[in-house]
Amino acid sequence: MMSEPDDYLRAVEATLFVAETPLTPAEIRLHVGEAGDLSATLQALSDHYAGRGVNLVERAGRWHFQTAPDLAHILRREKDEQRKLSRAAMETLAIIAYHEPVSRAEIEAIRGVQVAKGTLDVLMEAGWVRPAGRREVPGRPLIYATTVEFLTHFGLSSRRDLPGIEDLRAAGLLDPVDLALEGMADQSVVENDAEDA
Amino acid sequence: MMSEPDDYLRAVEATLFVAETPLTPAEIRLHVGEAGDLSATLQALSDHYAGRGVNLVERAGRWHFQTAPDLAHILRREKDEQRKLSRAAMETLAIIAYHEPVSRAEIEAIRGVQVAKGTLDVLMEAGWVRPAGRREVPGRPLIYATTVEFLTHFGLSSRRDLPGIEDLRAAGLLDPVDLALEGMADQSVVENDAEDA
Amino acid sequence: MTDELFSAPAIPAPHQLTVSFDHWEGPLDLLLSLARTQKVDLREISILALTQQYLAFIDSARQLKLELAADYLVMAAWLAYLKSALLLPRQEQPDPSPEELALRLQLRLQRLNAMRDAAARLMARDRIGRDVFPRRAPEGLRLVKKAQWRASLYDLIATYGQIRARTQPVVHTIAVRPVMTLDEAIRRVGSLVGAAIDWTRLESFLPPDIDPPKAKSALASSFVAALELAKQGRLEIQQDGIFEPIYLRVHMPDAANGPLL
Repeated sequence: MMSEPDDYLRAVEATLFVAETPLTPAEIRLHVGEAGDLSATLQALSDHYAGRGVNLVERAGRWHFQTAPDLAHILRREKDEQRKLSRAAMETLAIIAYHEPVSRAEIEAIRGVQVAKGTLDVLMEAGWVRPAGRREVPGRPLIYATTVEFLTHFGLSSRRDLPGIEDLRAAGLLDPVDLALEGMADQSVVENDAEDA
Repeated sequence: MMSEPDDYLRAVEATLFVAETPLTPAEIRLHVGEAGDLSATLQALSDHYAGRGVNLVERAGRWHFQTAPDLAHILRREKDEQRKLSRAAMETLAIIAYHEPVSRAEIEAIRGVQVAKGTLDVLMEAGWVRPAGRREVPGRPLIYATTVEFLTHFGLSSRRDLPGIEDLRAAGLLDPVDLALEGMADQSVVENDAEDA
Repeated sequence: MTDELFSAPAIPAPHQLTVSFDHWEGPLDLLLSLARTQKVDLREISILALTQQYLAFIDSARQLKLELAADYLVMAAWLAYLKSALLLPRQEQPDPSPEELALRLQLRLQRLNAMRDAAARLMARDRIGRDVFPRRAPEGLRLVKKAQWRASLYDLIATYGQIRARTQPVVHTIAVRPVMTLDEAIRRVGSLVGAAIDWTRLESFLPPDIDPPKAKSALASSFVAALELAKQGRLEIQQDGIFEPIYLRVHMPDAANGPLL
């Protein structure tokens, strides 16, 4: 398409390459002088770069090089970083999973603690929680629910697979923390048996 | 010279175009993946840009785009003017580059004067010289070597590209005086001056 | 002193020496500059001629009362010695030979000269920011750290359990003690004692398959039931001493004066 680039074209090319901002033809001329046909040269350069990884484009009368739009994804490299959910995020997620759809105020009522703004963001960034509309009560608060990715990540086929309150109780997961910590397992077993009797 | 650039080449081109620093092939691959022949692609790109206003060059194993040297006059700006190196700094830099790694005492032996305190600092601040360990001789003096930035700045692919280094080595001019004298012991070059006298 | 000297217009300075000694970086540098005036390859240079040039130069500087740094004077003294040694007849030459000293000086000058040229060639290369330019405002490659959140199903449900345990109103459930009521014991002992004609131990009146936690309650209730039945005159109780087994039998009025009482 182009044979031997002439010095005028090379100068325009280099000027646009180093420029910090898009340049008007007048600004380009400040560098390359008046010796050539600037508008034909810009067109020739633009043709030359069409279809390459870098394109020469004109926006509102200013020219600049930019990467081809389809390559944007390679210029941003993503690096996975394993991170553990904070306790607050874990609690919030658990409440959403068990009570969905649920508003932030409801989550706070159940947790007994305020939910920081970042906590829900983290869960949404993780792809486990999504806004699920608004509750039709005064203030129309946003309500949250879990996602399909949530089920996939935790190996659940549906929310019904989550162990219920009775299952949790049977597994000792509803025991007050201090009881579990003091290793009073024997006693609780005796009491359970007695109830059954 | 090139027909239709393929997507791999376009990706390499775009990556090098937006990069803030010269990139090693490994760094380029982090963005463009493993799908193509990178070294052939870099060569093809380098050929494509040869003779244009912008060139693709390799310095110390890293690739970057830069403007063609003959266009410097239209691109140079007032504020680009670099602080001129003192003669002492230039000579010290040359000695380090051609002899590296080299101790301060060895630099002084060649220059015949002490290395002023600021001289090495200036070179290190410029990012061209770095301490490169200690020589295992009495006193364990610090030794200095050049950096990747040095090669990049002066447009050298490697130290082998240092101007005239092969000739200097062949002529023994990179050997210390004592070593050179030993080498001459057999030859009776010693006569010259006596005859002049 | 030097300043006064240079500011005094009356004193004519030889054109060579209008340059300050600051111009040279030491005697070796000055020697190299002088050597270059010989306009020959440094390998061909005459050290004797160079020595004479240097000494003459220093001499004229002294006539001008220029303040010379000590190392210039040391070099002058050394060169004066070298010159005289080079001019001595061969057999009287000291060791190391003046030829070797001259050669050393020549080699040093060659090396300094080589590095001076190398520096000049290096500085003349196409340097970034002076001759060639990278983009001034590259967009930059971005590294986006994408968090991979880790959490297990166990964490999820255990956390939920903890929330519930922590925040549910605490309900105190008083465990129902396993007891045998007095009425039940009276019914049981009353019905069983009729079948026992002879003295029978109290424990024998307890249900045979009773749970251990309930056994104590059954024993106590049965004992109280026995007292109640004795009071009603329906059975008799006998014990040989404190903590000895308690025996029961149905009340037999005709055996009231039984051998054991």
